[in-house]
Amino acid sequence: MSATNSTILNLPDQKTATLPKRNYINAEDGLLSWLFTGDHKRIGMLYLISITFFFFIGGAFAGLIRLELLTPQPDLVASDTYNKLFSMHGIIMVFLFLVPSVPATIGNFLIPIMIGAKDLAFPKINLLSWYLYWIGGLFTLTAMVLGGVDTGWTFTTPLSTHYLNTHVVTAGLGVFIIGFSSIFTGLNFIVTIHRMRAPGMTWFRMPLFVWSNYAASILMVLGTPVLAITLVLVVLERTIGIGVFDPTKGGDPLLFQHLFWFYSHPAVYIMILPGMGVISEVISTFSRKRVFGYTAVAFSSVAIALFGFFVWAHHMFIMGVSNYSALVFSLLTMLVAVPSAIKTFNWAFTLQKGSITFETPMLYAFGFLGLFTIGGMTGVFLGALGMDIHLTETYFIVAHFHFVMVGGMLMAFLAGVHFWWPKMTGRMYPESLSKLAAVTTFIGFNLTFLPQFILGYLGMPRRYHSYPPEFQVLNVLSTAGATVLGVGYMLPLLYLAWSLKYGEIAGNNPWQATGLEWQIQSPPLTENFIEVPIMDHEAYDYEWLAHKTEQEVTTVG
Amino acid sequence: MDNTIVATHHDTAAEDHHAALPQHRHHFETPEQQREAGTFGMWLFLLTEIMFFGGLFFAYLLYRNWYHDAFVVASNQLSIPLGATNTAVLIGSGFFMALGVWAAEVRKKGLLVLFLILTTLLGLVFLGVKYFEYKEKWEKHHIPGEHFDISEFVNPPINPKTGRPTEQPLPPDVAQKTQVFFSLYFAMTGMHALHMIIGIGLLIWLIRRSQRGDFSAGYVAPIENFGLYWHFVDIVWLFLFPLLYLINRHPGS
Amino acid sequence: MSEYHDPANITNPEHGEHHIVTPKTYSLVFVSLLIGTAITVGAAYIDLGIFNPVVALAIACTKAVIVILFFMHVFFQSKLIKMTVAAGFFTFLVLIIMTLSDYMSRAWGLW
Amino acid sequence: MHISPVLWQFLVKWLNASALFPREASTIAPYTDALYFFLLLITVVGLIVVGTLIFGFALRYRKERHPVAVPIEGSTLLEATWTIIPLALFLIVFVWGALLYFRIYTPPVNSMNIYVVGKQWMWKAEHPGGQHEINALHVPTGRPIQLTMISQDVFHSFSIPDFRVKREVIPGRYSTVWFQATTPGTYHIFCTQYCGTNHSAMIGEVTVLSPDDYEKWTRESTSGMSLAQNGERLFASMGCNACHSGAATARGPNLAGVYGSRLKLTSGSEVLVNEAYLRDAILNPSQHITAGYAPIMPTYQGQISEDGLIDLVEYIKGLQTNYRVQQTLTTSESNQAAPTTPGAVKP
Repeated sequence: MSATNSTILNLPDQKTATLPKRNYINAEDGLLSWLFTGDHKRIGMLYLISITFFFFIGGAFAGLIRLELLTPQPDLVASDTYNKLFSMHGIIMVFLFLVPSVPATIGNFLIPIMIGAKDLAFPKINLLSWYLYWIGGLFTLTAMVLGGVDTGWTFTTPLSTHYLNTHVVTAGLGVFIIGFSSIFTGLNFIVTIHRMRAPGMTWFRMPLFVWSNYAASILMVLGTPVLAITLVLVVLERTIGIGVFDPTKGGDPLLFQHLFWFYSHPAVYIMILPGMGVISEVISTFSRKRVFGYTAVAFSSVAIALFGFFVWAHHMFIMGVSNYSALVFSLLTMLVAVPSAIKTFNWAFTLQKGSITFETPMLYAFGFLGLFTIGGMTGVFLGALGMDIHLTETYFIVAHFHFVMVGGMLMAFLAGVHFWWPKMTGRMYPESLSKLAAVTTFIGFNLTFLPQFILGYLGMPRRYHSYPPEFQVLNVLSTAGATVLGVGYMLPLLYLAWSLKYGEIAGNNPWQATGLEWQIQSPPLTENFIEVPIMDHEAYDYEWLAHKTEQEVTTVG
Repeated sequence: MDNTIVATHHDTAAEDHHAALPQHRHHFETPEQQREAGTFGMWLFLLTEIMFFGGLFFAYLLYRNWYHDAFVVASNQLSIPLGATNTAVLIGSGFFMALGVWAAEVRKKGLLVLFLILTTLLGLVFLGVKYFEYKEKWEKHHIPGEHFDISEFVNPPINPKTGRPTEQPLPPDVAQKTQVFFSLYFAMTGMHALHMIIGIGLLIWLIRRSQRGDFSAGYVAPIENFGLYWHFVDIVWLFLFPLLYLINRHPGS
Repeated sequence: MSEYHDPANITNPEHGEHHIVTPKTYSLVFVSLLIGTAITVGAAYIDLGIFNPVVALAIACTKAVIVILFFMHVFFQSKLIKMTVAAGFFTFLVLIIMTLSDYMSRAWGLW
Repeated sequence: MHISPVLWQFLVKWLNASALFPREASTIAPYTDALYFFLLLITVVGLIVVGTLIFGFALRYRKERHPVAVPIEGSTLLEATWTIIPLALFLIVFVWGALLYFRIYTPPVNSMNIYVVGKQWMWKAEHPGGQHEINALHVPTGRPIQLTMISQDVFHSFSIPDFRVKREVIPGRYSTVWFQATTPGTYHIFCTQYCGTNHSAMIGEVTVLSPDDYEKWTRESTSGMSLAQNGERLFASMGCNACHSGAATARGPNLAGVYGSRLKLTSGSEVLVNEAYLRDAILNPSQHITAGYAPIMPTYQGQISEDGLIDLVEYIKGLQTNYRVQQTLTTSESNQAAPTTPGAVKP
């Protein structure tokens, strides 16, 4: 594919091009060299494979859920099986896919390169976090194989502590361990970003992807331990019967909700912030422009992280928190929505007077903008106290967080994977097939989740195995959409695997992007840079890039 | 590969006053950078520990206010001499740990090993005392769960000297809430003890490495960072002691 | 635009001088901590009304601050470390205050 | 394309039977819907604005038409615009939502109280007249109905979508919600908080009747004993009347007219006596000692079911004079029907 007018894709001559002889992939051979690697890029790839594995397990559960909901009657699976399906879907997707999705894969791979470092600050801890991820994952899988767990991903007490006979302890310990994996990833990022920046790489020269991961890392480090202690208390309550959350012993079950959501609300920002970083990179690159209002976008990430800690009780408006407290939390929720609105408009205005091309990552980014706008605005519905009463615990909320998490984060993740695929593997994915996948995903997604908003306003409760027949039409639409969505997700898996061997050689900088990662070979060397880079220009400086390319041409030619 | 950006720079690190250490990792430019990164990372880890115990402390704060009477009586079951001794033991352990860091800084191998061993011993003493405290609770059926027994709070034993109950008897509904206190007591001290056990495991590993002389040649980061962890565990206890043992020890109110 | 190379961020406010604390300082801290413990125990036996927990917590906080500043060297550390420590306690306060805002203003309950 | 008539008919019927918007069957529903439409409006407008910007820019500045990008750093004015306008809109939404919240969760004083007990996996409604219903609720139109709800086991959530009301049903604590139905008919009750295996079977139907039909239903379905009457029996059989006899020398405080009053407790605080207080005072008496009385009342935790507690609360609520309390006391003494409750103090 040569550079035509409608693309900025700039690949080397395929006849002569080869992958670099020495790179991080072939630096050492053998499975052990991967399992004991300290290289952030290899760990990123290990994570990528792992989360893909869990994504498809979680996705299979989602498929079964949608299949069951095709008819109003409980006919495909029994009630307890259905409950296990959505619980495992939630636990796997939230803790094993969404939380590590962008930070642990793309972030792991790119943050050191983007700031000009040779590796993360603590390579061994980075590897440890991958192992913790798998230990936690295996606990979760064990719980699944032994018969599943049916608490829902929220582990609500006293249901989870006293009224269920499933493998709550195993799954709880799994999530506990995965939590530490996420803590270590966040910790590593923060130290790296503070301590390992290349000369000249000031805070405001960092790519926005680094900023957003930094904000997410703060949330990981400060929020996750609260989840950990909460799960410890749940496990202790189940096993030896202490009474911290047990109303019959004098405990307050709402305390569990407070502590759980103290983590789990910031967790949604852990999930979405890195995705926002990806979108900033992609939109800038394909409109050949610096992100509109770089500082505002950077600070809005930090603002989201900060405010993210003050709004958790909006998950509990109808649960009997005090009215006054509900007021405060609702107000703060409205405030936290503003930085997201700022980001959206800044991205839109980045396009202004750009020179826009429509490669696959850009299509995903457009999808993200649309879906995230809907997801964000429906969040305002739920943050408004009186509206929340009718909408919460219905399919409206299901649709809302799928718009943000799947429509937002997964779109961003796929945008990022496509965008950096040439950097990670040195090869291009097939362009037309991937565009087809992007469009399929977008259509399938909307078909799946838009009907759920209507269902939610009709009052269909979430986590329902059977439902009144008048809701069937919308559910059928939703299931049909899920089928399309499933195809949309299978396609990248197949063609990306194909491209590993048969994809075109990408060269160093196929997108003509400005980030440091694009100035080195692809796939990169194990040590990333031959010599320590010196950052002597602002982020997203396309004039600098043009100037540099010109110089190269003159020196080489 | 294009090198315009990766312009050459002169590595001044080699001339730094620190000699190159074998423990220096290649991806750090200077040992100083490595050391600061390590300290910073350790502090971030301690932040997670603050929040980890933070959840427990909040639960304690809430229930102490709800069930103050039950908390007072249940707290009086704990032994102040043992608690105070343990506090002193732990402070002593922390003191030797701090001295250990100093010994490593001034590269005195013998002193370092000695101080680390003292730290470990005091840590073990703490756990030993804790064991006897737990054992007493076990015998009195004060461990929350199925076997929890409130009879001692409803009908306190009579003090043979005065002929009066040793403790204000509690109505049964209040006495039941002592279980919340003991739940928190075991959760908090249990988590603390778990941290101590992990710490002692690490200490033994550090002692062996110190004997090899790993930390008496200028590379002290593991000792220093472990010291941070050990002091943090001390700090948790500094709060646990007054909160759990000393709620209301003045008779007559 | 900084042209020179500053590998350890020496000119950076995040950088702190390396400082070796002497055994003398440690001993002072050790003794003051023991004294603090004694005062805590003593104060618990005096009826100060609602000030009992206040005094106990104040002493505990003082002791914790001493440990953090000297045993844990924060006194001699860079601004970054000081900020980090502060951030931890800040988040802890957020947890406490925001959750209490619910419990304290509930019509239900024992408050 | 040919579609078989059978299939066609099925499709038409199926689509006709399906719902797209919930019915507005309570006085609150229009208020909720108004906010909903306002929010929908700003969402759609916001989406159109963002969409127009993206597609407009994408078409106008695509590479074919605009080969060289013009660098723009940003614009404080524009950024301020899209900070302030969303913020203002969100604040309007906040105020509106808060007003609605207080409307939904503040029952009018003259509302009729019905108790609801949730347990895995059924709803039990108890009318003051003693009518009990499982997974069903009959209410009249035109009267505010307050539901006082409690769970026996885990969190449940009582939701009637067509009324736009929902509230968590919490173990160990009363929660309330109210509505005033406007249109006779039957509407869904859902448990919306995941509560275990048969969560989706914890459903029911609320039947709204005209006031006349409701009267008729009340008469026909009464069990003969009102809640208060049940409570009175329980009050006597548990021996409550022994202390709470209302006599000047009684060891327990006088309960007549206590509901709705403000009590001074030994702890010095003053509390409003409502359902929640009464329930709590039965279960945790020592923490609710009325000033001037000794803490001698035993706890009734684990001895009275939630239904029994509701009966007692309802009885104490309606207690205006102690005449009948003393009457039952004499009867129970003469009949030697000693209270069998452990710990209950015999006179």
